[in-house]
Amino acid sequence: MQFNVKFFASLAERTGLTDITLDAHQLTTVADVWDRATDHQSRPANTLCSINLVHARFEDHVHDGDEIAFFPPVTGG
Amino acid sequence: MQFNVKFFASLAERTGLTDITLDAHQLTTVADVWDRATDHQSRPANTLCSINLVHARFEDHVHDGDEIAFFPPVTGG
Amino acid sequence: MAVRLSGVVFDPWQELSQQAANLPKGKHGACASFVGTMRDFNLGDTVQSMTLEHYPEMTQHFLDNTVAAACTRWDLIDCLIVHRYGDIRPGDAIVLIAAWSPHRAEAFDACHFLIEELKARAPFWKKETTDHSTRWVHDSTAD
Amino acid sequence: MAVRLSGVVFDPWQELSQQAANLPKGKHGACASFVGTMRDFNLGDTVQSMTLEHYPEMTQHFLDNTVAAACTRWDLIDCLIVHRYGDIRPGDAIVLIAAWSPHRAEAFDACHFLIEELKARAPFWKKETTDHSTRWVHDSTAD
Repeated sequence: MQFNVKFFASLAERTGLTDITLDAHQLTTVADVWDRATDHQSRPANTLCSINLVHARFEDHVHDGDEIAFFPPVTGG
Repeated sequence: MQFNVKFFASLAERTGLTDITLDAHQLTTVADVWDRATDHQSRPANTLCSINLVHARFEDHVHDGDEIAFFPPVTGG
Repeated sequence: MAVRLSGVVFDPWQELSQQAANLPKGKHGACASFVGTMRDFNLGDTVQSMTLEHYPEMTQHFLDNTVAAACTRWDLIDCLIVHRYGDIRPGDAIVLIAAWSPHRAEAFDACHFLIEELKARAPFWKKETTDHSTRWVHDSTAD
Repeated sequence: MAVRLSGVVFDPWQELSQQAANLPKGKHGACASFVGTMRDFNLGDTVQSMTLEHYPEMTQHFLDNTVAAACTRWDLIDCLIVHRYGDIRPGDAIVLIAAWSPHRAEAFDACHFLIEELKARAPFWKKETTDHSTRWVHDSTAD
Protein backbone atom coordinates (compact mmCIF):
# COMPACT_ATOMS: atom_id res chain seq x y z
CA MET A 1 0.00 0.00 0.00
CA GLN A 2 1.11 3.49 -0.76
CA PHE A 3 0.03 6.70 0.94
CA ASN A 4 0.74 10.35 0.36
CA VAL A 5 1.19 11.77 3.85
CA LYS A 6 1.25 15.50 4.63
CA PHE A 7 2.02 17.48 7.76
CA PHE A 8 1.13 21.12 8.24
CA ALA A 9 2.07 24.13 10.37
CA SER A 10 3.36 23.36 13.89
CA LEU A 11 3.03 19.61 13.24
CA ALA A 12 5.40 19.86 10.29
CA GLU A 13 7.92 21.68 12.48
CA ARG A 14 7.48 19.22 15.34
CA THR A 15 7.78 16.03 13.27
CA GLY A 16 10.28 17.38 10.76
CA LEU A 17 8.05 16.01 8.00
CA THR A 18 6.03 17.87 5.38
CA ASP A 19 5.06 15.70 2.44
CA ILE A 20 6.12 12.10 2.14
CA THR A 21 5.22 8.98 0.21
CA LEU A 22 4.74 6.09 2.59
CA ASP A 23 5.05 2.52 1.32
CA ALA A 24 3.79 0.23 4.01
CA HIS A 25 1.68 -2.81 4.68
CA GLN A 26 -0.62 -3.76 7.53
CA LEU A 27 -1.85 -0.21 8.07
CA THR A 28 -5.55 -0.12 8.91
CA THR A 29 -6.34 3.30 10.36
CA VAL A 30 -5.21 6.92 10.15
CA ALA A 31 -3.60 6.40 13.57
CA ASP A 32 -1.49 3.58 12.06
CA VAL A 33 -0.35 5.94 9.32
CA TRP A 34 0.76 8.52 11.89
CA ASP A 35 2.72 5.93 13.85
CA ARG A 36 4.49 4.54 10.79
CA ALA A 37 5.14 7.89 9.10
CA THR A 38 6.53 9.54 12.24
CA ASP A 39 8.29 6.43 13.52
CA HIS A 40 5.98 6.42 16.56
CA GLN A 41 6.46 10.01 17.63
CA SER A 42 3.89 11.06 20.24
CA ARG A 43 0.83 12.72 18.75
CA PRO A 44 -0.36 16.00 20.31
CA ALA A 45 -3.85 15.56 21.80
CA ASN A 46 -5.48 18.19 19.57
CA THR A 47 -4.08 16.84 16.27
CA LEU A 48 -6.58 16.77 13.38
CA CYS A 49 -6.49 14.62 10.27
CA SER A 50 -8.02 14.24 6.84
CA ILE A 51 -8.39 11.51 4.23
CA ASN A 52 -8.47 12.64 0.61
CA LEU A 53 -9.19 16.31 1.53
CA VAL A 54 -12.04 15.51 3.90
CA HIS A 55 -11.91 15.80 7.70
CA ALA A 56 -11.50 12.37 9.25
CA ARG A 57 -11.00 10.62 12.59
CA PHE A 58 -7.95 8.67 13.68
CA GLU A 59 -9.91 5.44 13.84
CA ASP A 60 -11.10 5.80 10.22
CA HIS A 61 -9.83 3.15 7.80
CA VAL A 62 -7.31 4.01 5.09
CA HIS A 63 -6.97 2.57 1.61
CA ASP A 64 -4.19 2.22 -0.92
CA GLY A 65 -3.53 5.54 -2.66
CA ASP A 66 -5.12 7.71 0.02
CA GLU A 67 -3.79 11.16 0.79
CA ILE A 68 -3.60 11.43 4.58
CA ALA A 69 -2.90 14.80 6.25
CA PHE A 70 -2.14 15.76 9.84
CA PHE A 71 -2.53 19.28 11.18
CA PRO A 72 -3.12 21.32 14.34
CA PRO A 73 -6.42 23.12 15.10
CA VAL A 74 -7.17 25.58 12.30
CA THR A 75 -6.86 29.34 12.72
CA GLY A 76 -7.99 30.93 9.47
CA GLY A 77 -10.42 33.74 8.76
CA MET B 1 -50.80 76.53 22.53
CA GLN B 2 -49.28 76.01 19.14
CA PHE B 3 -48.26 72.73 17.53
CA ASN B 4 -46.56 71.79 14.32
CA VAL B 5 -48.45 68.71 13.12
CA LYS B 6 -47.25 66.43 10.33
CA PHE B 7 -48.85 63.50 8.51
CA PHE B 8 -46.92 61.03 6.37
CA ALA B 9 -47.47 58.48 3.62
CA SER B 10 -50.92 56.82 3.52
CA LEU B 11 -52.06 58.90 6.49
CA ALA B 12 -51.37 62.12 4.61
CA GLU B 13 -53.43 60.82 1.69
CA ARG B 14 -56.22 59.63 3.94
CA THR B 15 -56.53 62.80 6.04
CA GLY B 16 -55.71 65.24 3.26
CA LEU B 17 -53.21 66.87 5.63
CA THR B 18 -49.41 67.03 5.42
CA ASP B 19 -47.92 69.76 7.56
CA ILE B 20 -50.06 72.18 9.53
CA THR B 21 -49.72 74.65 12.35
CA LEU B 22 -52.39 74.00 14.95
CA ASP B 23 -53.41 76.78 17.36
CA ALA B 24 -55.54 75.21 20.02
CA HIS B 25 -56.18 75.12 23.74
CA GLN B 26 -57.17 72.36 26.10
CA LEU B 27 -55.12 69.70 24.31
CA THR B 28 -53.46 67.30 26.72
CA THR B 29 -52.36 64.26 24.76
CA VAL B 30 -51.19 63.26 21.30
CA ALA B 31 -54.63 61.70 20.78
CA ASP B 32 -56.19 65.13 21.42
CA VAL B 33 -53.91 66.63 18.76
CA TRP B 34 -55.04 64.01 16.23
CA ASP B 35 -58.71 64.68 16.97
CA ARG B 36 -58.38 68.45 16.69
CA ALA B 37 -56.07 68.45 13.66
CA THR B 38 -58.19 65.99 11.66
CA ASP B 39 -61.52 67.31 12.89
CA HIS B 40 -62.17 63.97 14.59
CA GLN B 41 -61.49 61.70 11.64
CA SER B 42 -61.20 58.06 12.69
CA ARG B 43 -57.65 56.94 13.40
CA PRO B 44 -56.45 53.68 11.81
CA ALA B 45 -55.60 51.15 14.50
CA ASN B 46 -51.95 50.83 13.52
CA THR B 47 -51.21 54.58 13.43
CA LEU B 48 -47.89 55.60 14.99
CA CYS B 49 -46.89 58.97 16.39
CA SER B 50 -43.91 60.99 17.51
CA ILE B 51 -43.26 64.03 19.67
CA ASN B 52 -40.28 66.18 18.70
CA LEU B 53 -38.76 63.46 16.47
CA VAL B 54 -39.03 60.71 19.08
CA HIS B 55 -41.46 57.77 18.94
CA ALA B 56 -44.37 58.43 21.33
CA ARG B 57 -47.68 56.97 22.46
CA PHE B 58 -51.10 58.52 21.97
CA GLU B 59 -51.58 58.98 25.69
CA ASP B 60 -48.32 60.96 26.03
CA HIS B 61 -48.72 64.60 27.04
CA VAL B 62 -47.96 67.41 24.60
CA HIS B 63 -46.56 70.86 25.28
CA ASP B 64 -46.67 74.23 23.59
CA GLY B 65 -44.36 74.31 20.59
CA ASP B 66 -44.17 70.53 20.14
CA GLU B 67 -43.81 68.94 16.71
CA ILE B 68 -46.30 66.07 16.57
CA ALA B 69 -46.24 63.59 13.68
CA PHE B 70 -48.61 60.80 12.63
CA PHE B 71 -47.61 57.97 10.33
CA PRO B 72 -48.40 54.38 9.35
CA PRO B 73 -46.12 51.41 10.21
CA VAL B 74 -42.69 52.02 8.74
CA THR B 75 -41.36 50.09 5.73
CA GLY B 76 -37.80 51.28 5.15
CA GLY B 77 -34.60 49.37 4.62
CA MET C 1 -19.64 57.15 12.72
CA ALA C 2 -21.71 58.35 9.78
CA VAL C 3 -25.41 58.39 8.97
CA ARG C 4 -26.30 59.74 5.58
CA LEU C 5 -29.61 60.05 3.72
CA SER C 6 -29.28 60.14 -0.05
CA GLY C 7 -31.81 61.37 -2.58
CA VAL C 8 -29.80 59.93 -5.47
CA VAL C 9 -28.31 56.56 -6.42
CA PHE C 10 -25.35 55.54 -4.26
CA ASP C 11 -22.77 52.80 -4.74
CA PRO C 12 -22.67 50.77 -1.49
CA TRP C 13 -19.27 49.22 -2.26
CA GLN C 14 -17.69 52.58 -2.90
CA GLU C 15 -19.22 53.95 0.32
CA LEU C 16 -17.74 50.98 2.23
CA SER C 17 -14.41 51.41 0.54
CA GLN C 18 -14.21 55.12 1.37
CA GLN C 19 -15.29 54.64 4.97
CA ALA C 20 -12.77 51.81 5.46
CA ALA C 21 -9.97 53.87 3.91
CA ASN C 22 -10.36 56.45 6.70
CA LEU C 23 -9.94 53.93 9.51
CA PRO C 24 -6.60 53.42 11.26
CA LYS C 25 -4.91 50.32 9.86
CA GLY C 26 -4.68 47.23 12.01
CA LYS C 27 -7.20 48.18 14.71
CA HIS C 28 -10.34 46.52 13.38
CA GLY C 29 -10.35 42.80 12.76
CA ALA C 30 -13.88 42.65 11.41
CA CYS C 31 -16.41 44.47 9.29
CA ALA C 32 -19.96 43.16 8.95
CA SER C 33 -22.15 44.85 6.39
CA PHE C 34 -25.60 44.62 4.90
CA VAL C 35 -26.89 46.04 1.63
CA GLY C 36 -30.61 46.13 0.89
CA THR C 37 -31.44 46.44 -2.79
CA MET C 38 -34.70 47.13 -4.59
CA ARG C 39 -36.25 44.03 -6.12
CA ASP C 40 -38.42 44.01 -9.22
CA PHE C 41 -41.05 41.81 -7.56
CA ASN C 42 -43.15 41.88 -4.39
CA LEU C 43 -46.22 39.92 -3.29
CA GLY C 44 -46.39 38.21 -6.67
CA ASP C 45 -46.35 41.41 -8.74
CA THR C 46 -43.73 42.93 -10.97
CA VAL C 47 -42.62 46.25 -9.49
CA GLN C 48 -41.60 49.00 -11.90
CA SER C 49 -40.43 51.64 -9.47
CA MET C 50 -40.79 52.80 -5.91
CA THR C 51 -40.94 56.06 -4.03
CA LEU C 52 -39.47 56.13 -0.54
CA GLU C 53 -41.00 58.85 1.58
CA HIS C 54 -39.43 59.68 4.89
CA TYR C 55 -39.54 62.12 7.80
CA PRO C 56 -36.11 63.64 7.29
CA GLU C 57 -35.39 65.21 10.68
CA MET C 58 -36.73 62.23 12.61
CA THR C 59 -34.94 59.73 10.39
CA GLN C 60 -31.60 61.40 11.01
CA HIS C 61 -32.31 61.75 14.73
CA PHE C 62 -33.45 58.15 15.06
CA LEU C 63 -30.52 56.68 13.14
CA ASP C 64 -27.96 58.83 14.98
CA ASN C 65 -29.40 57.63 18.28
CA THR C 66 -29.45 54.02 17.12
CA VAL C 67 -25.78 54.19 16.15
CA ALA C 68 -25.00 55.74 19.55
CA ALA C 69 -26.89 52.91 21.25
CA ALA C 70 -24.94 50.31 19.27
CA CYS C 71 -21.68 51.97 20.32
CA THR C 72 -22.50 51.68 24.01
CA ARG C 73 -23.49 48.04 23.61
CA TRP C 74 -20.65 46.72 21.44
CA ASP C 75 -16.95 47.47 21.00
CA LEU C 76 -17.17 49.34 17.69
CA ILE C 77 -14.53 51.28 15.83
CA ASP C 78 -16.90 52.70 13.24
CA CYS C 79 -20.43 52.44 11.86
CA LEU C 80 -21.89 53.57 8.57
CA ILE C 81 -25.52 53.89 7.55
CA VAL C 82 -26.57 55.18 4.13
CA HIS C 83 -30.27 55.17 3.18
CA ARG C 84 -31.97 56.24 -0.03
CA TYR C 85 -35.16 58.22 -0.26
CA GLY C 86 -37.18 59.51 -3.23
CA ASP C 87 -37.64 57.68 -6.52
CA ILE C 88 -35.90 54.32 -6.73
CA ARG C 89 -35.48 51.76 -9.52
CA PRO C 90 -35.07 47.96 -9.30
CA GLY C 91 -31.43 47.10 -8.64
CA ASP C 92 -30.76 50.35 -6.77
CA ALA C 93 -29.27 50.07 -3.29
CA ILE C 94 -31.80 51.22 -0.67
CA VAL C 95 -29.81 50.79 2.49
CA LEU C 96 -26.23 50.13 3.54
CA ILE C 97 -25.27 49.21 7.10
CA ALA C 98 -21.72 48.50 8.23
CA ALA C 99 -20.06 47.96 11.60
CA TRP C 100 -16.31 47.72 12.23
CA SER C 101 -15.01 46.12 15.41
CA PRO C 102 -11.88 44.43 16.71
CA HIS C 103 -13.98 41.25 16.97
CA ARG C 104 -16.18 39.30 14.57
CA ALA C 105 -19.18 38.61 16.81
CA GLU C 106 -19.48 42.27 17.82
CA ALA C 107 -19.38 43.47 14.22
CA PHE C 108 -22.07 40.95 13.24
CA ASP C 109 -24.33 41.66 16.19
CA ALA C 110 -24.09 45.43 15.78
CA CYS C 111 -24.79 45.26 12.04
CA HIS C 112 -27.78 43.02 12.67
CA PHE C 113 -29.09 45.29 15.44
CA LEU C 114 -28.79 48.39 13.23
CA ILE C 115 -30.69 46.94 10.27
CA GLU C 116 -33.40 45.41 12.49
CA GLU C 117 -33.94 48.69 14.37
CA LEU C 118 -34.02 50.59 11.10
CA LYS C 119 -36.54 48.22 9.52
CA ALA C 120 -38.76 48.20 12.62
CA ARG C 121 -38.67 51.85 13.64
CA ALA C 122 -37.03 54.31 11.20
CA PRO C 123 -39.69 56.55 9.60
CA PHE C 124 -39.55 55.47 5.95
CA TRP C 125 -42.52 54.43 3.81
CA LYS C 126 -42.41 52.62 0.49
CA LYS C 127 -44.94 53.25 -2.24
CA GLU C 128 -44.48 50.93 -5.18
CA THR C 129 -45.73 51.10 -8.75
CA THR C 130 -46.60 47.67 -10.17
CA ASP C 131 -47.91 46.70 -13.60
CA HIS C 132 -51.43 47.52 -12.55
CA SER C 133 -51.38 49.85 -9.54
CA THR C 134 -49.60 52.19 -7.18
CA ARG C 135 -49.74 51.03 -3.56
CA TRP C 136 -48.24 51.65 -0.17
CA VAL C 137 -46.23 48.70 1.10
CA HIS C 138 -47.78 47.50 4.36
CA ASP C 139 -45.08 45.27 5.75
CA SER C 140 -41.52 44.76 4.62
CA THR C 141 -39.94 43.65 7.88
CA ALA C 142 -39.06 40.20 6.55
CA ASP C 143 -37.63 41.34 3.22
CA MET D 1 -20.83 31.07 -6.60
CA ALA D 2 -17.11 31.74 -6.26
CA VAL D 3 -14.40 30.57 -3.89
CA ARG D 4 -11.00 32.07 -4.47
CA LEU D 5 -7.70 31.75 -2.61
CA SER D 6 -5.37 34.68 -3.07
CA GLY D 7 -1.62 34.81 -2.47
CA VAL D 8 -1.57 38.59 -2.87
CA VAL D 9 -3.38 41.59 -1.36
CA PHE D 10 -7.02 41.84 -2.45
CA ASP D 11 -9.50 44.68 -2.14
CA PRO D 12 -12.67 43.27 -0.53
CA TRP D 13 -14.87 46.17 -1.65
CA GLN D 14 -13.76 45.82 -5.24
CA GLU D 15 -14.37 42.06 -5.09
CA LEU D 16 -17.89 42.70 -3.76
CA SER D 17 -18.52 45.35 -6.38
CA GLN D 18 -17.43 43.08 -9.23
CA GLN D 19 -19.40 40.10 -7.98
CA ALA D 20 -22.54 42.24 -7.52
CA ALA D 21 -22.16 43.76 -10.99
CA ASN D 22 -22.57 40.31 -12.53
CA LEU D 23 -25.87 39.57 -10.78
CA PRO D 24 -29.20 40.08 -12.54
CA LYS D 25 -30.74 43.38 -11.41
CA GLY D 26 -33.76 43.31 -9.14
CA LYS D 27 -33.62 39.65 -8.04
CA HIS D 28 -31.69 39.94 -4.79
CA GLY D 29 -33.03 42.14 -2.02
CA ALA D 30 -30.15 41.56 0.36
CA CYS D 31 -26.41 41.10 0.57
CA ALA D 32 -24.75 40.29 3.89
CA SER D 33 -20.99 40.38 3.95
CA PHE D 34 -18.09 39.97 6.32
CA VAL D 35 -14.51 41.14 5.96
CA GLY D 36 -11.81 39.91 8.34
CA THR D 37 -8.75 42.11 8.46
CA MET D 38 -5.33 41.60 10.01
CA ARG D 39 -4.88 43.46 13.28
CA ASP D 40 -1.58 44.77 14.57
CA PHE D 41 -2.18 43.32 18.05
CA ASN D 42 -3.01 39.92 19.54
CA LEU D 43 -2.86 38.57 23.09
CA GLY D 44 -1.33 41.81 24.32
CA ASP D 45 1.52 41.89 21.80
CA THR D 46 2.17 44.08 18.80
CA VAL D 47 2.12 41.95 15.66
CA GLN D 48 4.42 42.95 12.80
CA SER D 49 3.36 40.45 10.19
CA MET D 50 1.77 37.07 9.73
CA THR D 51 2.15 34.06 7.50
CA LEU D 52 -0.97 32.10 6.65
CA GLU D 53 -0.19 28.54 5.74
CA HIS D 54 -2.91 26.41 4.23
CA TYR D 55 -3.62 23.04 2.62
CA PRO D 56 -4.57 24.34 -0.83
CA GLU D 57 -6.50 21.40 -2.30
CA MET D 58 -8.39 20.71 0.92
CA THR D 59 -9.15 24.39 1.49
CA GLN D 60 -10.70 24.72 -1.94
CA HIS D 61 -12.60 21.44 -1.55
CA PHE D 62 -13.85 22.36 1.92
CA LEU D 63 -14.98 25.85 0.98
CA ASP D 64 -16.67 24.68 -2.23
CA ASN D 65 -18.59 22.09 -0.21
CA THR D 66 -19.50 24.61 2.47
CA VAL D 67 -20.92 26.99 -0.14
CA ALA D 68 -22.89 24.10 -1.65
CA ALA D 69 -24.25 23.25 1.80
CA ALA D 70 -25.32 26.87 2.35
CA CYS D 71 -27.12 26.85 -1.00
CA THR D 72 -29.20 23.84 -0.05
CA ARG D 73 -30.10 25.36 3.30
CA TRP D 74 -30.95 28.94 2.30
CA ASP D 75 -32.44 30.67 -0.72
CA LEU D 76 -29.24 32.16 -2.13
CA ILE D 77 -28.63 33.91 -5.45
CA ASP D 78 -24.86 34.05 -5.06
CA CYS D 79 -22.02 33.55 -2.59
CA LEU D 80 -18.46 34.79 -2.63
CA ILE D 81 -15.51 33.70 -0.53
CA VAL D 82 -12.04 35.14 -0.96
CA HIS D 83 -9.27 34.12 1.46
CA ARG D 84 -5.64 35.22 1.61
CA TYR D 85 -2.69 32.97 2.23
CA GLY D 86 1.04 33.64 2.45
CA ASP D 87 2.65 36.74 3.97
CA ILE D 88 0.18 39.27 5.33
CA ARG D 89 0.57 42.75 6.81
CA PRO D 90 -1.60 44.56 9.39
CA GLY D 91 -4.57 46.17 7.67
CA ASP D 92 -4.67 43.59 4.88
CA ALA D 93 -7.95 41.81 4.28
CA ILE D 94 -7.67 38.12 5.22
CA VAL D 95 -11.13 36.89 4.37
CA LEU D 96 -14.22 38.11 2.57
CA ILE D 97 -17.57 36.33 2.79
CA ALA D 98 -20.72 37.50 1.02
CA ALA D 99 -24.18 36.01 0.50
CA TRP D 100 -26.89 37.42 -1.78
CA SER D 101 -30.51 36.41 -1.28
CA PRO D 102 -33.99 37.70 -2.02
CA HIS D 103 -34.42 38.00 1.76
CA ARG D 104 -32.49 39.66 4.54
CA ALA D 105 -32.53 36.90 7.15
CA GLU D 106 -31.32 34.28 4.67
CA ALA D 107 -28.42 36.46 3.53
CA PHE D 108 -27.39 37.12 7.15
CA ASP D 109 -27.71 33.51 8.27
CA ALA D 110 -25.79 32.16 5.27
CA CYS D 111 -22.98 34.71 5.67
CA HIS D 112 -22.71 33.87 9.36
CA PHE D 113 -22.72 30.12 8.66
CA LEU D 114 -19.96 30.46 6.05
CA ILE D 115 -17.58 32.45 8.23
CA GLU D 116 -18.19 30.23 11.29
CA GLU D 117 -17.58 27.04 9.28
CA LEU D 118 -14.47 28.57 7.74
CA LYS D 119 -13.08 29.66 11.11
CA ALA D 120 -13.84 26.32 12.75
CA ARG D 121 -12.83 23.87 10.02
CA ALA D 122 -11.02 25.32 6.97
CA PRO D 123 -7.36 24.23 6.96
CA PHE D 124 -5.53 27.53 7.51
CA TRP D 125 -2.87 28.21 10.15
CA LYS D 126 -1.61 31.59 11.27
CA LYS D 127 1.98 32.17 12.33
CA GLU D 128 2.56 35.66 13.63
CA THR D 129 5.74 37.66 14.14
CA THR D 130 5.57 39.91 17.20
CA ASP D 131 8.14 42.32 18.62
CA HIS D 132 9.87 39.47 20.40
CA SER D 133 8.96 36.18 18.77
CA THR D 134 7.46 34.15 15.97
CA ARG D 135 4.60 31.92 17.10
CA TRP D 136 1.76 29.79 15.81
CA VAL D 137 -1.62 31.18 16.74
CA HIS D 138 -3.44 28.57 18.85
CA ASP D 139 -7.00 29.83 18.78
CA SER D 140 -8.56 32.60 16.75
CA THR D 141 -12.16 31.41 16.71
CA ALA D 142 -13.41 34.45 18.64
CA ASP D 143 -11.50 37.09 16.65
